[in-house]
Amino acid sequence: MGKYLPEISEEPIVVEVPSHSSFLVSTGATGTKFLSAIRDNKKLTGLKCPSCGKVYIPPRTHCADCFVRMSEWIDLSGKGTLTTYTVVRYQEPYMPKEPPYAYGVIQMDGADTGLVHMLGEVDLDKIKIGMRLEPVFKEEREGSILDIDYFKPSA
Amino acid sequence: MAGRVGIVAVAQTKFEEKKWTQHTAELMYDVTRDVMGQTGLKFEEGTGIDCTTAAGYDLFSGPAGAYMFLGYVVGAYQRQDERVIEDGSLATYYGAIQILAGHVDVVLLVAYNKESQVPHNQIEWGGMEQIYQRRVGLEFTSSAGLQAMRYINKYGITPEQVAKVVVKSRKNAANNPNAVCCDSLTVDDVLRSAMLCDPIRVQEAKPSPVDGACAIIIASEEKAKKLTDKPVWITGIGCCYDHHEMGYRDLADCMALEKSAERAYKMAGIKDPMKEFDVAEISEQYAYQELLWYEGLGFCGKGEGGKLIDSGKTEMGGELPVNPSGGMLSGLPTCVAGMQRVCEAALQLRGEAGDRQVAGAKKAVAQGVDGPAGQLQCVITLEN
Amino acid sequence: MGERIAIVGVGQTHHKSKRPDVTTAELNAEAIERALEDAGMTMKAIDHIVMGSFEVADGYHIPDKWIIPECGGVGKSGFEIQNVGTTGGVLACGAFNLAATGLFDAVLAFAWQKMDEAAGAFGRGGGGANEYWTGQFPMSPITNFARRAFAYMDRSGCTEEHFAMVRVKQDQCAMKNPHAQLRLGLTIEKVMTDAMLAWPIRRLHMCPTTAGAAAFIVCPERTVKKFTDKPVWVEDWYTCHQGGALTMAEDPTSSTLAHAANHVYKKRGITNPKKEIQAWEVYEPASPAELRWMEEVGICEDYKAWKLFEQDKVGIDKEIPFNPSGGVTATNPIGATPVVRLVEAALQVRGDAGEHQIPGKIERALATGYGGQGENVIMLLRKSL
Amino acid sequence: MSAEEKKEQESEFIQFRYPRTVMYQHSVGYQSKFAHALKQCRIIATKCPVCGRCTIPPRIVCPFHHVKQEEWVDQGQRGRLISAFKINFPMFNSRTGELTWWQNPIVAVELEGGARMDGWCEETDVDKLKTGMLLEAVWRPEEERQGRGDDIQYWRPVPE
Repeated sequence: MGKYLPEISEEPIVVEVPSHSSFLVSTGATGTKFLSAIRDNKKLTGLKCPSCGKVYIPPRTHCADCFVRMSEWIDLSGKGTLTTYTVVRYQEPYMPKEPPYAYGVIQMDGADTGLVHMLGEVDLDKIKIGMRLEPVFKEEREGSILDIDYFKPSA
Repeated sequence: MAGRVGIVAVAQTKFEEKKWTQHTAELMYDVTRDVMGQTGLKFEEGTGIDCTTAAGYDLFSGPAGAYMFLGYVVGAYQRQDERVIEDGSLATYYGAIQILAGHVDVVLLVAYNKESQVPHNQIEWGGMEQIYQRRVGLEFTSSAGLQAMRYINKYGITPEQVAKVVVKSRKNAANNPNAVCCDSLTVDDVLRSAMLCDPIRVQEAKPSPVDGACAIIIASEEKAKKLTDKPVWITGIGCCYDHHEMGYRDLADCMALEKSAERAYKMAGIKDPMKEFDVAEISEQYAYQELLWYEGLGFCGKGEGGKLIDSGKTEMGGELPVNPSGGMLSGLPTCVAGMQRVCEAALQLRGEAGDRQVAGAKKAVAQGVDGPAGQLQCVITLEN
Repeated sequence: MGERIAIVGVGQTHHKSKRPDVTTAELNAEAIERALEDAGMTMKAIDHIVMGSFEVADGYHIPDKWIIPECGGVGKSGFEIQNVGTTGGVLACGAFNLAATGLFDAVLAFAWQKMDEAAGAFGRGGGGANEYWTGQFPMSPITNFARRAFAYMDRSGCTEEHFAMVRVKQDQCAMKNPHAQLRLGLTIEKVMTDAMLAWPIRRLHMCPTTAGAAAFIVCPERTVKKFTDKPVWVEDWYTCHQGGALTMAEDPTSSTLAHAANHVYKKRGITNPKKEIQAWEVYEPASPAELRWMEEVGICEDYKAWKLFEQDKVGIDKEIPFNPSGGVTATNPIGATPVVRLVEAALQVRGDAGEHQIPGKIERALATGYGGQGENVIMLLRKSL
Repeated sequence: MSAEEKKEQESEFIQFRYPRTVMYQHSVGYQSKFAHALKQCRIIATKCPVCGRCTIPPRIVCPFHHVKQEEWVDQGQRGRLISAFKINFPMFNSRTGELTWWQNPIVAVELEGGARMDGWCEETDVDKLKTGMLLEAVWRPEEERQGRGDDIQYWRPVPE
């Protein structure tokens, strides 16, 4: 015992180890209500803070400024104005569309916040901040934010 | 502030694209040994290092509870040990808090990351809000794209101004032996590089992957004076969260950084950051962020970041050199970056920054960032 | 030392195995709402936040980022602390440190785990440093405690029945705690015939998977009076980690708990913990662990704790009030569990624990956090300073 | 569709899953020598120059003394059983993404060289395993050995 072993290689190696996981996400009562309205009625809704009056989309249970529970649902038209965008030109396995495609933050009419989504039916070079947008819904909807296929320029 | 907290030793590895011959533990060991050697401290409560505070992302390191299997390398064996799962600047922040609380006197801070071990975009995608943002495929890079577009459009920042940041960074990095990218570039070179995520070009993003680690030993005022002739004092600390959802905030403003800076400056008694600081080390993962962070740190007014880089005041030899080390654009791993900023600032104040030294630097500011589009900010002010 | 600090408000969710009605962020908001209400303050009074969960079990990378807006943290200082199962304990120490600096008026700490979303997280096995080595073995808390229990039986001479006694005592306590997840009305027979996971650990011996969150608010002395007339003073805190070195330990049943407890006792001049501490909330992930932990915190000699159960000395209104809330085998939202311990200990000190209140005056209470293969956190609370 | 997934879909609240496979590329670094040794059917461990403890998997420093461990020591092929347990339930295997049943008990073995390690045991009846019993390493055939922990197929109880 205690023998020194010079003959074993010390060449550094790199090992590949896959890690599989499958995590569940609960959308909760608030998320479910919002997503069901999209799925069932193609309707976008927001939540209004009883204290400061701010309307949130996507909705959340507590106002981020006042930390009070919100319960007043506001129907939104779904139309909005583009406040910023980006064009994704690299590819990753989790992307919902084939790049290049565009993300935009859409300031929703009747709400105080914007919604992040993809842009479609528009030339990637012709996207302009300030342009008016409206949602295009998928035919088959399952209760997900991806039930909105993308936002397109509205007439 | 109850007493002062002093930095008594700093160490960093050379930052490289892929340190494939070294285990994460080896990186941590190298920097730990280095700072322990500088101070002669051992892991002994009361007389040596009281506590370790690490910054590291478990999902970058591997399976469940990765740090649990790395802690012993930095002496966390049957001893006090804490870990923030944030950028390294927040580990520094928390280390200072522990000393100010009077609970410990000497803290070893370590930040480590081997980005090369995982597809980092995929991990960062898991850091997005789950129902609305992650679902549409948004992650940190595309979030930065949204912020950049909003910022340049709101304030009329030109592509040349953004490109100048990269040119400056690479030029400075040439003086930094630890940097990854130090090739000399022109504004045209940057603007000719491919688009990554409009309006961010490949050259305007932090090189990735990068591997490395850094360590700092901080101590209470009394102990710091005993441990070194050249203590660097932490005079102010501040951090702040912003909204996560891209649509909830005006991306062209950096409220979180403004508030962090306000908190740190108030503690340190800084009134005119541009005049009072001699050097700044900030965390710009993308070139546009350096301009935006100028504004947040109060180096210039809102929307004037572009003008500030044009003025040359933030170049080496200017009024307030920013990132003499080359910053994140010259190649730093996320998570390590914030602590490395503090290391660099401390080296400047000790006059040990070698070729990248800003002559006679007395006051410095370091800034760290974590989360998408600069959501969590941390500012640390230093003085020698 | 820095400023003296006190807990002014505590809150926790009603722990359940599944909470599909809330997102992880909303789950936290529930606990925070309760803590704020308990302290009689609003979110405006909070100026620093510290939070955490065992994120690999959640499957998120840096989840504080998207949880913070729901929890009122926008514009506030804060950061996330994480260290496997001790997360809640380490972040509680973080909150204590923050408050003790005197730089902040009120510090909010919260922790969570939504285990219903993390199916199979623990099969991930292995460790970062040893990825190509232990990854092949299905290591989990269950196997970890099977190993400990195996060695404990070997050394102490206790039998499986004693483990069942511990479990029944925990259940009796949990029955009185409205926040506990498992309230089963167990008998020794029921425990002894339950499914065997890994000898000698039966399913009922192991902590359940829980969706839950817990929060508390801690203030420096100068602001304490503003919020409460029943402060719970934090006497001391200490984290002690050993970095996955269980296989190296001479005694495989031991953890760092004895080391941590002795450190705090020495510092605080506690010579007879059994007498000087009147309430215990100790993180026992499996019922056999409770026996060993009782020895490690100094209630009795090594390998003798099972005799206390034989003599029926452990229980809410008995000689040794150990885990009056029902402990971790009744409720285990991993990252939040040490905070739940702290919350329960604080309620005991205040005398607000309701049905599971320990009779008599509680001057001191001890809460701990446990994680990984022997990481521990000690939190010592007092009624008066 | 598993019963579990069915239940998720029937919930009144919307839930969905993020299946994810991440490929980790771990640099083994200083532990590489240990892996190369396994391929040669040898078990080696790092040894602390201060306390003489041997560690498997190899550690860069001794946790107790925080000194660099540069000496490698052969641990032999036999060891004594410290603890054993059998897992009687399926566990999620992150390497395959599936629930897996393991038939063999896991044993902790103290090797002749002093280091301790985990391994599978050939004997599937846990009642027959006693602390202190002698075990011997049974190796996989050369073509199957990858320099990983399970190159040792299992530990076989051997008579004294």
